[in-house]
Amino acid sequence: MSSEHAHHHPHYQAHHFHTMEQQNSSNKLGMWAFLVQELLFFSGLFMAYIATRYFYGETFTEVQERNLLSIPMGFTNTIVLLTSSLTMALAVREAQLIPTLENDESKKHRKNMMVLLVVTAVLACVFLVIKYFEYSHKLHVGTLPGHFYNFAEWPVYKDESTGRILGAIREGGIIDVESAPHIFFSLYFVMTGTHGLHVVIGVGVILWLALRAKRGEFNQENYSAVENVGLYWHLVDLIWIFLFPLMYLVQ
Amino acid sequence: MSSASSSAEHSAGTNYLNAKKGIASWLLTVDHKRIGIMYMITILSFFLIGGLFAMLVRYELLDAAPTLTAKNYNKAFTLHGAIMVFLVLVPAIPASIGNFVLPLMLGAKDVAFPKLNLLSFHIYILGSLFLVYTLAAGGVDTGWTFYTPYSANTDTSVISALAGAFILGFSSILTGLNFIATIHKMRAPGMTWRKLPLFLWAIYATSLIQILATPVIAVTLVLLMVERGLGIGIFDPALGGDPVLFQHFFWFYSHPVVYVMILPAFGVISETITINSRKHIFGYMAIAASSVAIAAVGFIVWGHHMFLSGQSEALGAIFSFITFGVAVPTAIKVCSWIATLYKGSIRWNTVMIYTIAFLWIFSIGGLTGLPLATLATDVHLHDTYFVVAHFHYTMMGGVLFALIAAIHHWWPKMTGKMFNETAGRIFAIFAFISYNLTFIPQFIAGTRGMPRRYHEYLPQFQDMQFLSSIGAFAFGISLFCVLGLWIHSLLKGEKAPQNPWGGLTLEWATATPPIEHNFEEQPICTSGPYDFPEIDVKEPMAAK
Amino acid sequence: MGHSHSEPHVTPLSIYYGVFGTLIVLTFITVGVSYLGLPSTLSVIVAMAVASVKAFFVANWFMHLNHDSKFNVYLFLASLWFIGIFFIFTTFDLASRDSIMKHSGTFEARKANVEKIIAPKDQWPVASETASH
Amino acid sequence: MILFHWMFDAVADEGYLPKAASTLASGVDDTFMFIWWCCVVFFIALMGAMFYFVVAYKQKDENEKTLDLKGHHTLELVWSIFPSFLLIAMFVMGFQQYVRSTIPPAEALQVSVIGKKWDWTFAYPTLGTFTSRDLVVPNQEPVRLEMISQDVLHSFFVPDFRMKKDVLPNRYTTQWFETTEMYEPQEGDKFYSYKFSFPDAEPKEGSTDLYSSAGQDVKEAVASQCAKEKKNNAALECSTDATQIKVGLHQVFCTEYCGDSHSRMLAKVVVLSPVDFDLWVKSQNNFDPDEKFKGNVSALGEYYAGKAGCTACHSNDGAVKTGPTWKGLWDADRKFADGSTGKANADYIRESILYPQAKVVEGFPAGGMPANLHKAFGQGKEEAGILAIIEYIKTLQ
Repeated sequence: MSSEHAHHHPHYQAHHFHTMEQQNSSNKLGMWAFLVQELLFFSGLFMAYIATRYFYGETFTEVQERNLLSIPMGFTNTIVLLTSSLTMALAVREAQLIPTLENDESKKHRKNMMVLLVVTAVLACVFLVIKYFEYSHKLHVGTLPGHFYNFAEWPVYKDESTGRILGAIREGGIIDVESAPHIFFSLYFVMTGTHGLHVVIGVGVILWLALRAKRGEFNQENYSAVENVGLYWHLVDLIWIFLFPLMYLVQ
Repeated sequence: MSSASSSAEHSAGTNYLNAKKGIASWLLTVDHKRIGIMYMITILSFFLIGGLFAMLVRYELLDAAPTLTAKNYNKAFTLHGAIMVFLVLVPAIPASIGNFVLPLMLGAKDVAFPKLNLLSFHIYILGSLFLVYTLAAGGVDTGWTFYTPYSANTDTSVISALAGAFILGFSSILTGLNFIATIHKMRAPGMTWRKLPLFLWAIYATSLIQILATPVIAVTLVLLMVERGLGIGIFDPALGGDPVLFQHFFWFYSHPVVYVMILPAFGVISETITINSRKHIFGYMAIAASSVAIAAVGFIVWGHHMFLSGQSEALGAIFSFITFGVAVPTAIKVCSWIATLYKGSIRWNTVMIYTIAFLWIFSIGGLTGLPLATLATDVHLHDTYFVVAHFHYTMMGGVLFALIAAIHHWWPKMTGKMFNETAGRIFAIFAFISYNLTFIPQFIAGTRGMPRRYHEYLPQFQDMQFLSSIGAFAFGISLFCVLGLWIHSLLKGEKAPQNPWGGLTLEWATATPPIEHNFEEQPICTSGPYDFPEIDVKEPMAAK
Repeated sequence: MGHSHSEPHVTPLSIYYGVFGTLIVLTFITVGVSYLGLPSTLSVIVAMAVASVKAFFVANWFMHLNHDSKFNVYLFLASLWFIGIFFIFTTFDLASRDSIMKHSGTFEARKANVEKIIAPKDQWPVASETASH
Repeated sequence: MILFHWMFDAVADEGYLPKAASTLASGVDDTFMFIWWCCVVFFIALMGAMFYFVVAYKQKDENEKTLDLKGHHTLELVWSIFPSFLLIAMFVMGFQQYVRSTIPPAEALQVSVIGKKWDWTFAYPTLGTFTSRDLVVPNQEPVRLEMISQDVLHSFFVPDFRMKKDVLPNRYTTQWFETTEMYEPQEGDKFYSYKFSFPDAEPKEGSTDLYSSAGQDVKEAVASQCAKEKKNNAALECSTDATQIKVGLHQVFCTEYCGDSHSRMLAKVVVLSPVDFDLWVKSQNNFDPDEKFKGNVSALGEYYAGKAGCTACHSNDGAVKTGPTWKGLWDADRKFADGSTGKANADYIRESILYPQAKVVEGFPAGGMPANLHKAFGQGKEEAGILAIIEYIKTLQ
């Protein structure tokens, strides 16, 4: 990274970097540092999950028995997200193949990359649409977070005078303090909601990449934007890989 | 240390301050030096606001009988805490001094991501606006710790405060990852990790904590906001949540964050103590390593804030044991600094006085941590004024005196002006004495069992609280004197030479004030940061 | 630090498709297992094991950690390490809270709250409709 | 550094820590003093070296030579290893004391502590159905506290016993202590207030406001019970004169921030000799306020006001606490949060006791007052208690 041997500075190289290699590796390092904080952020949600599971383990089993979350929808979403991850990876690969000096080959690869990016964005939208159907169904039956939970088949007892929720109501009006569906659905909405938000942001940046590619940007020595968005997108996928079984599958 | 110094003179005309004109050229600059200056001004003004709340609190406690209403007092100490922690102490040294000095020390043109750097400043401003709004909206009375269930149910404007802290967290995260990338990728040729100035080692350790711990407080605050909004019942026992779980979430960040505050201070002291005793730092690797060690161990001691919170007694014992582990690297640092003075040529200038003051204050802060880390004695001292005094000695005293030392140290480089040495020394001593007068009585009051966050107290604590308040007012005045010193220097100060203290780190190798892109040509790092010419290398007793 | 014009390492397509295939298969496995109705803990262990394998595949090939600079790998592992600390210590607390002090159990107090409370009839659970989806 | 001198003095004459009044305290104090002196020694050593170097090696001329010293491994090892031994010693001492304080003796007397904004209530499930507003305990017998909060986090702190523990809303927490002596702080005591409440909360003459009297009510209860007992057992070792009854008094603080009146969430520990304690228990079990305050309804009302905890939030002297003061309340015009107005007549006061949220006075927090406080008056005494309180309020003009 020394500046002794002078060489041309391409327009996309920032003034404070000596070489593209330095710029790209810095960008990638910065992105990984960002992914680290993303992981730690989600770890809080997973810790909340562990704690709730520790206190109200029965509830999670009961949710499965009552089949309150649609496994088919969750499964489809998983497949969709994995596929989008593949297309994203392939898009990055295409970017890596674009030669620095413009020619037919560079155009070809850039076009492939754009297509793959758009496909990724579309798949992400499919994921969101399916999520929308899941949410609206829960809104309909009333399996909502905390105070708003009002699911008739599995009601919880609210103490009007103090606003406390004491536990689920069993047959004969017995109150079961160790059953807390309202907290389960708090977790469900907070975790999938946060993840969904990341998907929405992902769609945005991926389309932004496609736009830049259309403007003829990116080549094999200047593709760290694509690579970093790729990393981000894979992380979103990574989170879902854990979220899906924890929410939809385990007893 | 560098070959670039020759080039300093002929560019003396233009520098980063006068290169561009107009307010926009500041608010939209990507120049790390200007961003650092803007951070410093904002942080100092918020320190003023937080300080005013502190004065309000001390005024209330002058006398046992209440003058403010309970609610106003509770809001005062909450805002004092929240502003000081989230707006002042966390960004104090990394964002202001760090931003200005780090690339210069590395011999780089800028940080790795200049735009991101500006963005994190704007995020900081946005977050601070939320806290200002909280002020306008009647304040918040939860204490800066936001413990549930109180914070989930009180009728003050908690949400805006939480949102503010949440946003500020991201400012700190982005600064952290920016510095990590910069230190890894932008070091000048020849600057190996072993030639890295210790200030940068400290900033490096700090940045690691920032990206690893801050996201957890972010998610905690989000969950708490949702708790208030939807009543999700994860932290609120009324809905089946667990308040102790919240404390785990909170302290997993909020203990490491005290190292985000203090580690850069350590770094500053390592620089000022060597440069003013014209001597190589004692045990370079030990100090560098202990920074990283403190950062790492600091992550597994958070439970010592919760010995009495109803967490598992067994876990409390484990946390207590690990906590003592942090004492060792800290002791190593202090001993090494003092050993650095041995047979040096020590200047008695303003910066050095602040450095000595720091060592005194931090030693007290560190040592009083021991009875708090010990289970049985913490049972008695927890949540009393002993704790208040302890964390003011470490967090506030340590950080503030190091920050002032750093500002004086790099003042000529930042402004191109010198300040009045005599006045500087007098104010330094004034600040030091009044500071101790403020907090030593609190140790005594606390040991006698005065709980914290009391807006009125029993007669037997009267004398200690009175002394403390007097000290606090004096300390406030002394800080205004320091501010006056700086303003005077800006208006009347004589022009600063390129390298007033004879420093060897690269920031002294460029013009004063630095030019826009820091260096005329890429400096090459040839020797270590502390190989001062005065060192008599033929001296028989050498290293090891 | 290679030369500035060094071509990036391009992973062959076959590997991407191979990884993708594995991920899909593993997804089928984990869903399949959930229909076996394993006991609670076991089902969690299996699900997490499968998920971890999938995560490894994604991180190693899709995220190119296998050809990335060492420090990025360390960063990734460090994040996992600290998440581990967070989880282990906190869970240890949850699990060992009422082990020393009698009566500090999680539910006694809440049970005491609901003693003698009988929910009014109109709040009792209604008969389940057929499958909710 | 006069202050430091002062601190050492304080240590010398045992005033630096509060009185050690429980069996656990002495052990804790030893640990504390061990750590304290370690700190003092290290501090003096470090600062001494620092100041010596700073003075001895003050720069004399610009380019004087300095020692070429990059480090010294043995030295570094010494100051890394040596302190660790002391640290481990500290941990072990602290841990032993902590274990002792954590595991209560099986035979300990069980007392339930109920914390709520902003006062403490103590119940004696094994001795009867009565509750007390101060923690009355027998001397030199282990007492186990089972603590629960009704609203937010509180923390039960008795400095003289070196004990403290958070009080949670969703779980019982437990701590225990055993007193060593009966110590009643007197006026002029060096580090103690003989007052157990705030300067503006002085008890009125002959007040039965349990909140601020220095155990007076307990002494009276014991004395009167003693008189009763002596009738059929003259040999009983007890005094019928309240002033002759010896008690120990210790301050209780709340140390977990819990809102507006956090600093007023105080109580006392009243230590009685085992004999007197039994008498007190008897007096509480068959305590009949109607008999005690025969013919003085307003005094009865004041008693109920203390028992139900009204006085924690409503002053009787015009001071504004969490709730409106009762001074001059009777028949006054009230302005409510919803803009409506009304007169403070009997109906209004009764409604405010039964349904506090029905009419909230302007400028005071809604939901600040718990409902059904009249239950505290005792079975079948609710209405009588309300009437008594109304009479009491009438007298506060």
